[in-house]
Amino acid sequence: MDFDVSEDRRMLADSLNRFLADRYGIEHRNSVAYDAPYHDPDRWSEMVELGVLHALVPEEAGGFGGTGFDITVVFEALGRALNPEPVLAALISARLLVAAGRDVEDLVTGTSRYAAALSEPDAPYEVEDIATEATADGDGWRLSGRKSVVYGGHLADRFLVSARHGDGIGLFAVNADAARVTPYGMIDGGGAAEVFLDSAPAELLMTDAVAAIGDALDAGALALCAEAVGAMDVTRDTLLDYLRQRKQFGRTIGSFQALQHRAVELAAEIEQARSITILAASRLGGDGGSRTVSMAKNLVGRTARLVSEETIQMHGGIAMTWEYSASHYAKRLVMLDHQLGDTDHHLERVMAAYAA
Amino acid sequence: MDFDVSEDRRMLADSLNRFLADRYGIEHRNSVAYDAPYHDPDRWSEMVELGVLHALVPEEAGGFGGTGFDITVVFEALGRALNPEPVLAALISARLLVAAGRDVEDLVTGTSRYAAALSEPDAPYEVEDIATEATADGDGWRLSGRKSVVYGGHLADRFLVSARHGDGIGLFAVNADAARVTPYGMIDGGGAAEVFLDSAPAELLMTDAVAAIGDALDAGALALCAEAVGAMDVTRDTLLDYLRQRKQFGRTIGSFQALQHRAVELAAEIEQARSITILAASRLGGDGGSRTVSMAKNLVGRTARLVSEETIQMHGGIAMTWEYSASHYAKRLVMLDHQLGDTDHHLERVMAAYAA
Amino acid sequence: MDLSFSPEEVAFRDEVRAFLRDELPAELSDKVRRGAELTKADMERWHAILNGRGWLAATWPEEHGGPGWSPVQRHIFDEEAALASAPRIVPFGLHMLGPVLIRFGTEEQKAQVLPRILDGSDWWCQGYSEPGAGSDLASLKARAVRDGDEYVINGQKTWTTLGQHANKIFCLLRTSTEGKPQEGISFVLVDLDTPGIEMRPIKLIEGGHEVNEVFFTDVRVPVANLVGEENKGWTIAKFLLTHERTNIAGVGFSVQAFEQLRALAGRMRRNGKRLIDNPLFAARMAKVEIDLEAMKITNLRMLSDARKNGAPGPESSMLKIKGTEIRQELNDLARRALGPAAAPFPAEMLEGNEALVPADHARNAERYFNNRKITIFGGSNEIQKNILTKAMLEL
Amino acid sequence: MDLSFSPEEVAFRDEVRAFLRDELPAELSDKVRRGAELTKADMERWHAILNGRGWLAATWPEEHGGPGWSPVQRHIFDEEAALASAPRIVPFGLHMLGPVLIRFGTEEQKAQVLPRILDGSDWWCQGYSEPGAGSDLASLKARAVRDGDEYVINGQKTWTTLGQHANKIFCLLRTSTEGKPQEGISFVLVDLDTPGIEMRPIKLIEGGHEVNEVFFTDVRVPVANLVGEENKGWTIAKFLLTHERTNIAGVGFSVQAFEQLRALAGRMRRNGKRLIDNPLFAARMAKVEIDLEAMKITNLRMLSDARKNGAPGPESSMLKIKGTEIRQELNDLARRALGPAAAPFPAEMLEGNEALVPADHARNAERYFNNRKITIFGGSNEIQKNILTKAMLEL
Repeated sequence: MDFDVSEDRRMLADSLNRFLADRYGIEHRNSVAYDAPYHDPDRWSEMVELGVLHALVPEEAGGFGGTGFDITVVFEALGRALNPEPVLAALISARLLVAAGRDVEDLVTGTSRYAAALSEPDAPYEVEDIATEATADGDGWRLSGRKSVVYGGHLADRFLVSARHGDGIGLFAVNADAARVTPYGMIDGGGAAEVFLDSAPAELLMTDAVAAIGDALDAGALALCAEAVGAMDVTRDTLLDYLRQRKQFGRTIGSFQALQHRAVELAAEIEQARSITILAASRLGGDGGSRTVSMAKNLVGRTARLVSEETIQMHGGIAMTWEYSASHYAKRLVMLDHQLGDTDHHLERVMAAYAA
Repeated sequence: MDFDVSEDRRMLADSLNRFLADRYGIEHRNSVAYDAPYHDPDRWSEMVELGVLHALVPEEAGGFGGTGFDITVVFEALGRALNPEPVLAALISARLLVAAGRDVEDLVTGTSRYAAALSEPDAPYEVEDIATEATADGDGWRLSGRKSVVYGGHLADRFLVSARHGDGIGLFAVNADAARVTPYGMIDGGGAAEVFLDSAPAELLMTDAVAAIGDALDAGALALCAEAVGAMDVTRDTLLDYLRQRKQFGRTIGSFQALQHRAVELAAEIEQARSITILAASRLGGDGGSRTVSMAKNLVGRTARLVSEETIQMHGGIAMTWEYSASHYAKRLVMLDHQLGDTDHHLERVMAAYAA
Repeated sequence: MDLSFSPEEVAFRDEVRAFLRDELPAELSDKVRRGAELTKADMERWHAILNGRGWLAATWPEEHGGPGWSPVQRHIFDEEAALASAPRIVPFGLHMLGPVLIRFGTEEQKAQVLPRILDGSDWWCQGYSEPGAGSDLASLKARAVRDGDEYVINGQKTWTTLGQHANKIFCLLRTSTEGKPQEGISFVLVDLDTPGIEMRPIKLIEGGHEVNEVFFTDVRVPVANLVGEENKGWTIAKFLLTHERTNIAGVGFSVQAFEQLRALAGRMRRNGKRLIDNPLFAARMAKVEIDLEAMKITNLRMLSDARKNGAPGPESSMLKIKGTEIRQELNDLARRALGPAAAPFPAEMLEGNEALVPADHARNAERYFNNRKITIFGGSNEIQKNILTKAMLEL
Repeated sequence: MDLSFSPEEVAFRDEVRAFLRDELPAELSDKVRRGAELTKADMERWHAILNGRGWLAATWPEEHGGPGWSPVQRHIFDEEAALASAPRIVPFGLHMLGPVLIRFGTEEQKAQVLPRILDGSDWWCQGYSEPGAGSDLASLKARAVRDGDEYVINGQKTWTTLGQHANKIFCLLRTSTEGKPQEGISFVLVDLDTPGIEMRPIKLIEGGHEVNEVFFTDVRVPVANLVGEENKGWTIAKFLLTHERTNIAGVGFSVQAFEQLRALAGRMRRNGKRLIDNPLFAARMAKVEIDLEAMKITNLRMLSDARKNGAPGPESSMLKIKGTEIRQELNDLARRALGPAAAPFPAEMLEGNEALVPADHARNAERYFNNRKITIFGGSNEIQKNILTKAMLEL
């Protein structure tokens, strides 16, 4: 048993953390995150050069990572810096493309930008219960339907779209210019898009894509857990600093026992969230991997809400302001639960094992 | 709008509280509650003379009460004193007998003792999903089945038993000597019994008893809520006294802010529990009465557990001991949730309205 | 024990309902339902309508232009107004300064200030908190130094809600540094047109502009603007904190939020079913519905006590704590119910051709974040717990 | 990062499993599974079996008769023992006094005391708490006054677990009233046969006899029974509180409790379905299963840190807090699962002709109440939070 991060991964984490601290600090982050196009092309290129995307793809597909721990190392760093760039879209897309036997060279080098368009208004977290329809059209296919809140969709050249055909759920590729794309910014920063498909020409990548989509969403959910752990560590440190420094009633507020106990409870829960994320990373793609990812997404979702709400409350008014960085961490920590399945969605996946 | 208790009810409450304080104090209570027959016949007669049972029955049936507020006044007093006598069995039985058009004179005067035998091992809280079967036998009926944890069953002369017949769920009366009755004591004091019916001769009271049983159980659940409110008031006062007096680290433990905040949260929740019990009492038997009782039983169940656990924790070791009265209140407050439907059972009844 | 309204109260409720049906402009109630931002003109319009009916200053005695309502009538009005999605009353002049002047002001101050609050001539805002004095108001530093028959004010105030609309501000200012910190504080009225005042917006977590900072540099106001005695402003501050405020439990807001949540959960879908049919979500909804039903009664019980005993006790702290917890839980559930659609910025969701969610739900995430304030502002819930502790443990 | 056990660790786990399969008497594991009370003879029997294998004193170094296990090996043993429903080790001699003597005792004390702990000749109990000194141990009053080469002991100790089985007690006693309260405390070994000692049972909330009060009246013990220096007992007390205790998170207990809960919820019925198919109940189970899965890793992470950094830090407080919360939640769910059948006194349920519930579940309500102690004893969770506060806020 060994809880140390491997040397390679530690080096990646160090250089990524350094890059983000130096070149993508919170002020720059906020200026990018809340204004169209919610993206800094130069910094993004630098991140790609650092190997952020290569780390998410296995060697045999041209990357140098792709395991659970590769994903968590990258996303923990992104979470610490609250980075708004579309790395999650790249992770999920790469995983889908590799499963479909496609080349991901253009993706990992940043030449093409993909976004996975899976979620729908009436099926926000579901893989199979979707309405988008695929119809064969000569050699190709045409898709009709609406994909909702597609993260990274505001920047994508190409969408990977799930749709039902006669025999189940398939995965298709659609060029961005074949769809009507309405981009928008998010309350917690970064961008996404609505994708309207009206008989859009599409290329079939996989006929039965349920397992591949499930695996890609597991990887995505794990990434979100790691992102949250990174953001929670920073948030806790901000809170503890504030408790040490802020004075009210002639004492530091950290000397009030009611706040002390709440702060240490919060810190203990963050350690639990870190632990379950480590476990999920170790099992990703293996036995019980999917259920463990759901465990992690549930516990992280619960903890992130607690950390967000308690951090604002214990700060008082200051953390309610845009100017104070903790407010942006708090938003991200809450809104993470709206991506790729919320705490209830994942709890139900964990409960499913009891029905047997 | 008027939140004052009426003069009549206040007088009953005063005399009952005084009687219980003087003649049924905690030491006497413990000596009765934990040893067979879990009953003090003399004190019981005095309670009956005070009008405890009359207050539970409407005038037209020979009592002088029977409304929601009559029930809460009596049971709040019983809860304050942690009284182990089978008043709840009398309430539910009286309500069933009145619904069946039977005379309750012998019940309210204490001449006969009834217990409602409704719960079963595989249907602990359910009215309809029962296994006990009734078969017609000449003019009468015979019942076979097992009724489980029948409160007051250790003392009953006669059982009111629910059983399925060809056309639904009926209510039957069975003499105690026609059943095999295994009495036992309860972890929170008082007694109950297993009732085994092996082709036991029975009298049919109602052919379709579902509504009447539902109403009687509503009355019973309301009574338990009021009992809990009484017990919680005493428990909170015990806790606050302890916080004021107990010293550790050279200060009263009530001066520690972490405990202060928990104590006031607990007090606020008790007020909420009192409020919902008042609301349920006002609606008992009327529009939305059943759903409101379920709201009350759920909230009281949640609160009672909180009060019990927090009281023990904030006391430390002393409230873990048999000798200290709060430990007995804590047990009763938790075990109340095991009677007549637990918090989940009642929450599901509240949720049922959303399905419409 | 009788939980029903008296015939007079029922009649009053019907009167309020009829008034709201007839007089509340649909443009305003639509905005409230959607959680959209109300303009200054919107708020002034609603105040004027209420003032026309004599119902604007619910907490004032009749001789000063109040309606002379009992606490139960006030409760009925608040609940009906919330159910009808009426705008809330801007409280600074009406529920805060008004009662203060009625209790502590000179006859001249009452005569000058109160009518202008009613008719909308003045919009008051509050200068209490400072960057270094939030929960601990007694440590405030902004000072007023006497110079002849003027005070010279220097310092900074913050969290001044809707200050951008105001032309007047009432302030707590330090007039003495001797004795206990509470002892040197005075309550002073200031005209925002006075030279030396600068108001700057504070952008809040969700992006809105609701509160402000106010900077005072050598601002001169007449000594006649002092309310009560010099150095006795703490008494007024405490009066305001424990004063029986209308609707501290926010029951009306919560009732409205619950109805909206129920509609939303009946519309959103998960796994091919309505969200409201999902047992985990429905269980949370049911729990908060139960808490809210209990809160309604707790609120009425405490109103009833207040009617009998005069001053409200520490119970108002209990109402604040539980009431805000319930509101925040409702905001949380509405946010969750939206799923991914909660995340896009509302303006962008609504302005696109296809709305992601119905307009009246678009702002649920915004509202969730904005309403984190309700457990912080106006005496944080921690401060309320300290107040309750003092009362309950007789410390 | 590698969460799997090394080949050596896997081999060790297999060895432990085989040992438990072959050597753990079924009568003992049955009792543990049922939550039945173990007799003194039961506990001694299991100690003797472990001692025969050299595995009894898991925390002792090899030279004193310990197995020389790494923290991970200890963890493996604890988890396997819990899964096999082995009795727990009585900790007072083995996990508390033993390590204290090894660290602070004289050679003579070690030679005299340690072998008798291993072979079961002595049963030690603990004299720490007093009626007026629970969480605040430093305020203890029971005193030892030097008289020649004897101490004369007077006072009272309480919460002495399993004292009814013991023939020896180690005590914290006041030997000086000068300086800070912590400074005048000494750690002294006492033979319970010494005249002047009376032990009285304390009946606990659920009716069991597990703890005792001990009264000392002019009890004379040799000064040679002092461990460490006079007036330096506080160092030893702190050593014990923060000493890396085996299994402070109680993961093994929780794993066992979860498996029992799962079986129970698969058997109990509500509304014609298995309780485990009820979404509200299943959701609670799933949450605690998740918390427990996380706890296992947290425990291993902190063991791994401890292996690297030597002394365990405040993390052991975290393990205590979360570990006990999880255990109590499991106890709560098992109690709820039983429904009305939880309420009859277990002895009566089992002795009747027809059991209400399977024997291994009868004691769930009892266990729930009894286990309220785990967040109180051994440094209450509040004390643990104070310890964590000091470490995290660097106070």
